[in-house]
Amino acid sequence: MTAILRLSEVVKTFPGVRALDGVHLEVREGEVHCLLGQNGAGKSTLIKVLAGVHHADAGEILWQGEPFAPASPQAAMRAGIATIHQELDLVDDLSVAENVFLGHEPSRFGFTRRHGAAARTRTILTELGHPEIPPGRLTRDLPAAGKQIVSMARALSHDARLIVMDEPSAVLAHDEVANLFRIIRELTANGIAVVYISHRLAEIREIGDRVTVLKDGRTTAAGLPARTPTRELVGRMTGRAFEYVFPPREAKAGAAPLLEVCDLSRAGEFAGVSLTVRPGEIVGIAGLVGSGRSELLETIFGARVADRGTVTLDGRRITGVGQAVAHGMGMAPEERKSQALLLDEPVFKNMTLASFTGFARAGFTAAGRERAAARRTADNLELRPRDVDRPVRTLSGGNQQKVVVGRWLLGHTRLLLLDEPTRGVDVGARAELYQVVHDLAADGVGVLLVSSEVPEVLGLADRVLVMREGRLIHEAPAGELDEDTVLDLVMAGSLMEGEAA
Amino acid sequence: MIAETALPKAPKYDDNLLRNLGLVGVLLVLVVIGIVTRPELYSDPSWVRDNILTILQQASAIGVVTVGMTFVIIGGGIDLSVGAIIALAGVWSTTLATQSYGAGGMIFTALVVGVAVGLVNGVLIAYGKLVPFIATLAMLVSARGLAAQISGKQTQVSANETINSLATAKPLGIPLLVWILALVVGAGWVLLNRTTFGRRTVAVGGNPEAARLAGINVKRHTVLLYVLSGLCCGIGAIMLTSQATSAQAAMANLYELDAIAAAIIGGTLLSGGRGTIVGALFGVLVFSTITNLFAINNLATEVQNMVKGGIIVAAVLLQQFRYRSFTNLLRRRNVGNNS
Amino acid sequence: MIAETALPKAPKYDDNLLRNLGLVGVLLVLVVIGIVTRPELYSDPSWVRDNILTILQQASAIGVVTVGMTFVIIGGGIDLSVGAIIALAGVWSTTLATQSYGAGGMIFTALVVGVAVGLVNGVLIAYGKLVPFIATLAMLVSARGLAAQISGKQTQVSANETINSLATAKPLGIPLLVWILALVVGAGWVLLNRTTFGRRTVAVGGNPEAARLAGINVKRHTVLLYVLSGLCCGIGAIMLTSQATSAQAAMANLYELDAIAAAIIGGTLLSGGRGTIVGALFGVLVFSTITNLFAINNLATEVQNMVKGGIIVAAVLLQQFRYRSFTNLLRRRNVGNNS
Amino acid sequence: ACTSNDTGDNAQVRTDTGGDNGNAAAGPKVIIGFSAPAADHGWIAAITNNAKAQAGAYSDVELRPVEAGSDAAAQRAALSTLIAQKPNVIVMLPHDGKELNATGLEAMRAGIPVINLDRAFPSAAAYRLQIKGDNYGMGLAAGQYIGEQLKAKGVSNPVIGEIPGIDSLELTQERTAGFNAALATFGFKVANRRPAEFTADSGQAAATSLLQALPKLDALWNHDDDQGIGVLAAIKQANRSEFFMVGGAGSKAAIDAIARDDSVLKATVTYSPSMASSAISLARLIGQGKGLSDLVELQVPKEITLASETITKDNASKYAKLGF
Ligand SMILES: Nc1ncnc2c1ncn2[C@@H]1O[C@H](COP(=O)(O)OP(=O)(O)OP(=O)(O)O)[C@@H](O)[C@H]1O
Ligand SMILES: Nc1ncnc2c1ncn2[C@@H]1O[C@H](COP(=O)(O)OP(=O)(O)OP(=O)(O)O)[C@@H](O)[C@H]1O
Ligand SMILES: [Mg+2]
Ligand SMILES: [Mg+2]
Repeated sequence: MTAILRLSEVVKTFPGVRALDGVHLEVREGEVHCLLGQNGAGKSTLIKVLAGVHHADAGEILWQGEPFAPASPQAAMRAGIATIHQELDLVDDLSVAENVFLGHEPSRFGFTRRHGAAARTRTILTELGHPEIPPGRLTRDLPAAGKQIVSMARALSHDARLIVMDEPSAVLAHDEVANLFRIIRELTANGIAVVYISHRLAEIREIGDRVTVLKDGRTTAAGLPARTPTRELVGRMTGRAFEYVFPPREAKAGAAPLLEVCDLSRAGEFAGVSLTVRPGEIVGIAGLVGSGRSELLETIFGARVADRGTVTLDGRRITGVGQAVAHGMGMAPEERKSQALLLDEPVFKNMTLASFTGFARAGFTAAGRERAAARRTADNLELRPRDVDRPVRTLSGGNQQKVVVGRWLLGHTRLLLLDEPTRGVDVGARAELYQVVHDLAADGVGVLLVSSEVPEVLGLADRVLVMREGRLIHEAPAGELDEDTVLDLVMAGSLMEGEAA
Repeated sequence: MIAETALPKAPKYDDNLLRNLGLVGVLLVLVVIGIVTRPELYSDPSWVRDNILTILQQASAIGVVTVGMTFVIIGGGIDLSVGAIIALAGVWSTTLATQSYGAGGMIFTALVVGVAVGLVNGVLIAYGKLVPFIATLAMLVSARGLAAQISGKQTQVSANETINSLATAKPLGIPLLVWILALVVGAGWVLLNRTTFGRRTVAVGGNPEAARLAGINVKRHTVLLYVLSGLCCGIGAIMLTSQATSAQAAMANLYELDAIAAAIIGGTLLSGGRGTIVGALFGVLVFSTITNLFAINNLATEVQNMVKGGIIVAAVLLQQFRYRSFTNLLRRRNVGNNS
Repeated sequence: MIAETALPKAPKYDDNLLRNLGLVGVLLVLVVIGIVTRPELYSDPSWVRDNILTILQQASAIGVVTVGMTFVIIGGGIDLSVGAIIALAGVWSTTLATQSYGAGGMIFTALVVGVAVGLVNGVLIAYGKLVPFIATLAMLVSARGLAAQISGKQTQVSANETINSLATAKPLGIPLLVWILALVVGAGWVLLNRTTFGRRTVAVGGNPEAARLAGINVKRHTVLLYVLSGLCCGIGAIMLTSQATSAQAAMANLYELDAIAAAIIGGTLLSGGRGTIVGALFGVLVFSTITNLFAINNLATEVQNMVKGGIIVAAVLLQQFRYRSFTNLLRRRNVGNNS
Repeated sequence: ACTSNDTGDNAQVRTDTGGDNGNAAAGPKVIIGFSAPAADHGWIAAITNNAKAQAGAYSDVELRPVEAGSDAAAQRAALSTLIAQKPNVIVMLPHDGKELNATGLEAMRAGIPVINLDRAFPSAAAYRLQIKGDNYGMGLAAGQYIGEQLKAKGVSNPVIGEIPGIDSLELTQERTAGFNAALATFGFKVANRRPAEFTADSGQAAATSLLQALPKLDALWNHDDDQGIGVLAAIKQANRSEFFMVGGAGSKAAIDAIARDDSVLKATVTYSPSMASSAISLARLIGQGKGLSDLVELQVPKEITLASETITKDNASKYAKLGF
């Protein structure tokens, strides 16, 4: 097999940051080449250089043997490199088909050929195993997973020799990932090369042929076989040795419930949900993408108005966010960029967004004390960089997530709602986050966790609730469940116990 | 497969459709107020017919400008200079020198001036990286200044009968200016909804980064949007000149506010990425109908203004209300189906 | 652990500072143009001193309004009604009935009217869910109408000597109006940068959803922002009334455009979430200095306007240029440090 | 009013300064500061042009025009600069007399006589001479003419329309008040009133609305001949001719149209910008301490109000040269 892409000594600097500092990468025809690295290691920057979004400051790129420096995304696409970017790069107000063909619309004299585009989109979506997504539907109506599939369809709509996928599985549920792998195998069988980025080592072992590891913008290992033991891969990335590290802990039982949710319903989203969380308890909710978990969390938090049912925290009814926060509830929402962060503001102001009033005296803010407190939290969370005055925008995704979680460590939070807390978070940071959640629980904070990663729910939670189509269908201590059982419940809904709520 | 619930049933209703229905409702209410307050006028069918045509004719120039404005706003910008462009194009096309070239020369001049000013706007914004608000505000001031300079601050009378007759011609019984409005609105609708240009406009306004990643030349597209707006202003200048049989530096005063307001009332997001041409047309018609309603009731200016603000607010609230309750209705029905 | 070199250094320079430096540069250029074109005036130190005070005094009312506008824009809104609020507050506080209560009554009335109108704006926007552009445009129209109604379209002369003397008083040799401007700017700066209110404003404008999910009452805060803008307009109304020793429905015409332009030139993002009070002040001063430059050179209005547009564009470009080149400089230095 | 700036045959300027007039002989040099609002309108443009032309006709006058910008605040600023330059006399047409009253006082206190052109200051101490048109009288004249015509035609319950200029201006209010007062003497009143903005396109829009609201019309008064271009266009576009129209101000185009008698425009009531020429002549006299030679008084009077005349087909030829 020949190398179709070869990078050597590629350097890319941003103001104050050397994002790429000598990267080597060699991708062969028809292989799945995985990129591994911690948050902020430079993976996304690297593929943006390949996609013509950024221009390398130094280094050499050979594409099919020729020197290559795409001047624009269009140039990269014409050369045969298609990219699925990490941040969803779709236009909400265009239809699925229009998004797929944006920039290379089938057209005649400038008039779009809508039927042609729709037909081809349908074909691609069917190839992708998603014939149910209507090409004419506005993209804003799709759930995150659907959008990810549209992004993928767009990449396939180009006649690409190399497809780069930046964390495509982050918003996908288990079965979706399997489907994604089927597609990747079909692509590679046709000689198309795939560069695959993910923080989940299991995926890499399953789909990858070779692995390149980045650390601090440098290649620390190039072209390792995908079977390389976890210990070594993680070691090359971070210096740690394990992927999921769940600190051991004992569930506290018996305490009176901190959170009580009673028969909560919202039309079209979920119905008849009742649950409790005790102080110091971690409750996990497993379910498919689109099963209504995010809406449930937001409703508990008071950010959405329930049609029916009640939420009580320590016996007090919660009906709005302000009240929820005042009484010690906190939430790390699912979409950190649109729901949680002020991207242009410094880290410390983002961390104190829910607590700056508490630091203030007589309405005057105390930036010094806020900064000091934020610094301590940044240390606890091992935020990288540790600089709390840097705008959040310049942080990598995983570190942004830490900022969101850190926000609720600063106040007097007694119940923390976490929606997909480790999405896009690297192995090392993930372990740190798990530790933080455990420490919180040990301090008596109740945690309600939503995650699409079943091992995470099982490993972290004391008690697991399974949600399907807007209803809780099963509840059990984490110890009594295993991954397959949960997956069966989540998908079929009835397998064993069948005690649908 | 994405879970069934994750793909909500195709919305049978359409945001834009509902919004436009809301505006039709507002128009109806205005007409009913007219009927109630001036029954003797509305009892004469030929007056009613004339009145509709008058409302449309009065909406024609600003309507054309609003189409261009809608494109600019959907594309993430704003054009405060439309009124000034009309004035400059109108004045330039009615100088004695230009008039000596006849109607063709005048029309050509107006269009070229419109396009040229739009081009300058677009280049300043796309390549000079000026905020659209500031760039077009600067253009507003400059273009009106230039128009005053060219006209020597005089009202320039159009002596060209062809130009002047544009405002009086009524092919098939409908004023030519209304035909022009219909044509521009139709062309605008096709351009927005059926061409790559239109689809890219939505992308550039809705998510410029995504548009760039998809290989769209965002800067060039931005320039084209302002050129399009300038072109519409050029057309509007001819229309207004023919109506007033003259042009002057102060003409089309505050058209920018009217056009932006009409576009927004019609459902265009000021932040870009979403908007409809038909909605913008309805927005213009609402304003034009309000003016008509005031005229037939002989309201004093100050009362007119007080009431107008209230009507605008009521119109938007009404539209939102209809929209929300409709959506709730449909949502409930959908949920029923699901569970 | 991550190697120290990989820890990206925070940018030590400050966007806002550079932007303001750029504006100071623009001001200097304008002054230099003044010196070059009218050396005989600038050779007289007492004239120069007077001239600076004149510029500041002319900037005072619009400066106060711009502070309120800056808050509204940072908070994600826009207030097109500022000029109309000034007119309404000015007219209301100079009715014969109000004047009979003396200076205190007049000031009180102006402030209350400003706050009340701001409250209506805020409630319509926050709770009525109207787009700020439309809500405040409607208010513009209505408030001017009401002002015309109250004043009977007459210019109302202020017979109150205390009010009229506000514009002539010069404590410590500096006009009282300039002191007021300084006070409002200072208070605005503290409010934005040192209080929870300011922090909320940035959050609400930068990402309303994030602010809401962090427990901030976004609606109530939005209302407060428009009330603040209304209050500034009330103060501005007093200042303008004392300068003109009268008020009328058409006063403070197009102040909304000037205030928005000054805020944006000063570095406030029209989309919200970012802005500076000092920058807004510089923006106002740039406009006021341009006017002064035209006056001392006695430029014809049309030439003035043509040139003004060009100066605005040049100012913003100059500012951006300085900013970029400065950034590059610092970037290079930083990179050098890192490697 | 498609006129140019060239004042070759401008009848609004008195150029025969060398006649038997006792004041014609050149006297000490007079520096006259002049300020009028930015002209975006034919009438104001004519004011400025007339002032310049009249000053040019005197060898002993130097005119220092300062631009007044687009609002009262700008004019205040410009005038402070002018006052600092100490001209002998200031002639100003204020944006608004009340808003510039303080500036008038400031100049008078500085020892500079102020001539207020057209828009009165409320305090008498703020000016040395007030020369203005008669807005109320203009409305009166228009109402009088319309009343007489309708009465002559025997129309008992006439439908009368009115198209004023910018409605928030006091001068508009005065014109309307005069118009209503005159009509009242005939027992008539205005059926519909649609204000425009002194521009042709706004005149067209206002007239179109008005015509739509009044399917049958007997008479129409349009306050301003410049916006009248648009008003006449709208009438033509609506294909209406059952009524007659009276204009205002007395532009050349309007006077010509009246003379031709081929449109609904049958008369116009004057509000002549020639007052600017007179203001300059009087400023010169005040600067030189002279009086009006035909009067007994040794000084120029304090108030002069021009009469508003009615131009009809019969006397149009006489006024033809006075159109601006
Ligand atoms: N536009 C930018 N401006 C400044 N710094 C940037 C920019 N884009 C990325 N960086 C910085 O470059 C470094 C590499 O970021 P990159 O997004 O490539 O990381 P990543 O490996 O994709 O991380 P993640 O796994 O979290 O997605 C980070 O320190 C990031 O803060
Ligand atoms: N903006 C929206 N408009 C209409 N329906 C929506 C919208 N957002 C979500 N939904 C619907 O609400 C339900 C729950 O979706 P959601 O994606 O929040 O579930 P989830 O379990 O949190 O999944 P995820 O793993 O993606 O967070 C789905 O039926 C989804 O289609
Ligand atoms: Mg990344
Ligand atoms: Mg979710």
